[in-house]
Amino acid sequence: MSANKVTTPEEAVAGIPDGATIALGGVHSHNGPMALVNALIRRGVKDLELIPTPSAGPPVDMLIAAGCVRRLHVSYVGLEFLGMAPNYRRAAESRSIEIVEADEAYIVYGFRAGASRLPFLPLPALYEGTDLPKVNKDIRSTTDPYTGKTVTTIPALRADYGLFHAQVTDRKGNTQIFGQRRFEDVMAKACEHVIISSDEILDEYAPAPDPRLVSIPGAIVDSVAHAPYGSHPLSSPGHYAYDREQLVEYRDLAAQDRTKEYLEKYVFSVNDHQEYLDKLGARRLLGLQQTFR
Amino acid sequence: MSANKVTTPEEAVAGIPDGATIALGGVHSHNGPMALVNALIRRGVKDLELIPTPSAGPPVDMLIAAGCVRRLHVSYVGLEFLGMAPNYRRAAESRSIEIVEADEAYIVYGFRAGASRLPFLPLPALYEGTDLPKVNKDIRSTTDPYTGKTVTTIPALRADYGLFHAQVTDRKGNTQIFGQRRFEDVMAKACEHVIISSDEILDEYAPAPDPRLVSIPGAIVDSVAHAPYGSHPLSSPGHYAYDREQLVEYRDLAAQDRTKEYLEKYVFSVNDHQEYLDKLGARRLLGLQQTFR
Amino acid sequence: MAISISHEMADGAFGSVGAASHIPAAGLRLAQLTHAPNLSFFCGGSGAMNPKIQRLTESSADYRNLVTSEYHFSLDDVVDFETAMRFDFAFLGGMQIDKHGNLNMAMIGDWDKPKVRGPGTIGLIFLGGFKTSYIYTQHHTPKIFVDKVDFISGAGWLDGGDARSKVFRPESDGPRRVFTPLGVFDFEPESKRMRLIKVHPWSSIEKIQAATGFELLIADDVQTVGAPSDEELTLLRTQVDRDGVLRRYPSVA
Amino acid sequence: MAISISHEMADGAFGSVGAASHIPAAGLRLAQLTHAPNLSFFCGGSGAMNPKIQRLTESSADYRNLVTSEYHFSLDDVVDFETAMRFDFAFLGGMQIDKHGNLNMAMIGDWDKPKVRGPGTIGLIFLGGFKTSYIYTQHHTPKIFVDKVDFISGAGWLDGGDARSKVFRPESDGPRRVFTPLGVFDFEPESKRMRLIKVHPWSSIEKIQAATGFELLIADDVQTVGAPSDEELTLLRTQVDRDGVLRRYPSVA
Repeated sequence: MSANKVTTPEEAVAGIPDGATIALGGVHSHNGPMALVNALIRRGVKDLELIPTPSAGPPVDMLIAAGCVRRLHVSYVGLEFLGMAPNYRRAAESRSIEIVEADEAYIVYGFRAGASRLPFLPLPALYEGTDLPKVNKDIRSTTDPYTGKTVTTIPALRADYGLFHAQVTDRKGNTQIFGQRRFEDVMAKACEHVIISSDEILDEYAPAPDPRLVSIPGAIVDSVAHAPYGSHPLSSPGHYAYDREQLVEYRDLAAQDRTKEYLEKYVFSVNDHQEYLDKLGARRLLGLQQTFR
Repeated sequence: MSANKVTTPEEAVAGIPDGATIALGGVHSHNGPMALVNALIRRGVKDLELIPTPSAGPPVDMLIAAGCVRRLHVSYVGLEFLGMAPNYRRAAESRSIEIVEADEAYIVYGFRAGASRLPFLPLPALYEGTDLPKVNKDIRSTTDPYTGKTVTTIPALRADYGLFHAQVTDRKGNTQIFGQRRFEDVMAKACEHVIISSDEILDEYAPAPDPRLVSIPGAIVDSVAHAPYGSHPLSSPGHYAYDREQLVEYRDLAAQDRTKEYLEKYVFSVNDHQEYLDKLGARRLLGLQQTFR
Repeated sequence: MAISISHEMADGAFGSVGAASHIPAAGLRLAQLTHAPNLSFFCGGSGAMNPKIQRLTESSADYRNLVTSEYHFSLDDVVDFETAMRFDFAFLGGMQIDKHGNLNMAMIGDWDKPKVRGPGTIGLIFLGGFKTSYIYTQHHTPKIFVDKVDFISGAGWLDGGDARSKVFRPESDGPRRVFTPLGVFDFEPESKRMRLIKVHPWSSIEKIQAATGFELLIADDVQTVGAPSDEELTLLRTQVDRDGVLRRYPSVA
Repeated sequence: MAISISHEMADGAFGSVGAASHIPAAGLRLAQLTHAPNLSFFCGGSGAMNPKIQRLTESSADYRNLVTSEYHFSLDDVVDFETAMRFDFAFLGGMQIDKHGNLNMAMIGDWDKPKVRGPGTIGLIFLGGFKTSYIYTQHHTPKIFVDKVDFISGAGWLDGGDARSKVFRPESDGPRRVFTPLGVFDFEPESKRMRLIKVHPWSSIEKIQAATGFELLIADDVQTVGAPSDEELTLLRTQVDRDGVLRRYPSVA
């Protein structure tokens, strides 16, 4: 791999084909790789299989509204404190997308197994009392060779592409993510290709960060999309807060099945992330800054 | 649990019974919980089952020499750049300890499974070409319910007590370990009781450290033994270097089957870790300081 | 409701609350500030352990929860603890809750043709991995409290009696309490059916039964929850929720 | 030997060296400073990725390796990469090495009654998870190079021919080279038997055969390794090994 992986959000996702499986970072209202998601929507990618983190939100709902999604692994998809995710809900109720009925354990242990390419993962009694095995035929069972008992298994999860948002990344792709800890790195290890959107690119002459603060090693990162405010309207913890006003605008339009108006205004009417930033304007963006560093 | 878990090395290990299974931290010449190990040897604990990290060294060799060990999981036991571990080697060759023939995968994946109490862990083809399954009857196989093929399995590993060395720990047991990253925390999660020896105790009025620097959460720590130079003669990365002279003294005596002389001089002739520090003296200890912070 | 929760919490326990769970978080924080200083809890969605922030954040993954926390659990840690039964308790909710405390967050209707698609099961299967659990809901209606959930995301007492103990590990007990805006409930020890034990001052046994889609058991000695003490109100207003987030749920909090 | 290793390394590859492996570490660092700037490697025992320290540390887990590294792999990462076949190559050794590149670090003799107990298998089973591997040893004697190892800790080409491909995943190839103080070896493509391809200047084909406990294959065009260039020597002395650790192994390094 090249030593300089820095590119634009648009270039970074240009090679993602229709039908790809995508592992999508972001937890609730934080660290959504929105600049990458907007670029994918603008490209009109189709038939994606999405495996988001266990706590997924607006980026998933928008990709569904834009018609990009064929299949979705669901642990939680919602707008957190703003309620249900309207497009996800409509698509699931009308069966226009395929739902893989999953949960936190399925996604976390599944990606853990995928990160190591383990064949599958056996679990202690958890699914047994629930209805999930009835509707997800990949929750299976095998024999525990140590006790002779039957145990429930889940499959290893892997994705073609992993899309994650970070605060700071160096040119080699060493990625600092602040926020919920240590899951995007596991997901990244379970992906064939890893694309990071990063608010800031570490200056090449800056002192290297304490390696304990680096979440995803550059060795497994393919490209770094320089995307200031790349998680907007979601938050990038310690860099900027979520844009509550824009999230409410989204929620209200989506609830009325008018998501197209939102996408037109914020995604299709601009050519790239730079124009998106111009459109929002410095006053609005800088008003969201959080001072953590 | 009490909010203040700080105690002495001697108190911290006082409750460990004969026959206990011990997960032992420390990688090669670094982060060995020596103050705790010395206290165990001084107590004359017997019949321990040891599961050290995959790169084990002097503390294991010393516990064997002192007659504390009944059973040992072996991935690597040696003195790193100082050669073989003489007491381990003699005990294994004379069959005076029982060897569980293991390796890095067995210990790491075994503890990972133990940390989550998974029933076992299946692996892709790795052990198949080797002789380990012939001599370790816990390397077994089961059916992969996704492919129908037979896959190799290893058991989940758990321990009664985990002994780990840290640089800085707070009164609630939130533990900062610098050095090899992210395995002692996995081991700790697989232990019923966790005991930390810590060079320094974070002042209770000090600002809390960046939570990303905390390796082991206080929620699973039972006690924190305040042990300045608690890893001596091994290193505590960024705090002090290993004491090469004392390690060579150990190696040379051990190679001549005179380990008793070493133990007499450094372990039995003192009553506790404080006296050990007195015996070494300020000049020697401070000469090992590394300036990292 | 936060105060009812606070009163039920034991000192020294270690548990979890979900994302967007202001009321349990407030209740636990209040318990820490009063009778249970060694109670520990972490906030789902962020991993923040014992956040000290004097505000309730709308989003539990808000970075202000993280930087004021004592430790910042990784999702790896959280799932390990959930599976290994290290949490003494958890707070959980559902879009349907049945008379045996089974929870549904997946969908209402048939799975193949859902009437309402819910957000998903997220951490509810760990009801089989928590030592015990507390159920809470901000709404108490017959649509939520149903005789039998349409889909079991999280297993409560299953069909009641000893049904649960045949499935899960012995250390994992079922739900202990249900907190709603109207009252507090336990599960009758034999049948494992939901039973009213406390009524909030603005509520009554009749109102509660009318708002419940199955026949409630009523404890012999149903108590009315007293008004919050001055100390509790002061702590809530100054140490827990300076922005008055709880007051947005007037009859609930 | 470090220089022979350097010459074999391709730019852009990503691999690992074990703990206490000064010679391969020096060879890889030298390759980074010469023809392979995008070669990446990490040091076993510490997880340090591409340490920039201008000294060879005795212990690869020395904190000076960590603080000068570009990234600090967790052991979790390392084992995931090893199992998931993300390393292009690894450097591995053994107390016995056989004619098909199988490695033994466990014991010599019978497992039940070992003559010599070795340190243990540590990462050698990942020979089934590396895309390829390099074997190196600081000693070339008939006791190390044996016809058949007493215990397979790490699987090389097993019994030769296509034996290996029947066992492991297709992406995982066997050992590519063996580096010893006396020469450099590959494995003959059909039989997968060890074959001499380069002789160090202080050595000879005869010396090497005499030091090997099985009959060596000899390549048609065995080359003698040239003296290191001035640039290489300068880099080794100023950028890689300022303390002259390699000079402690005079006929080896």
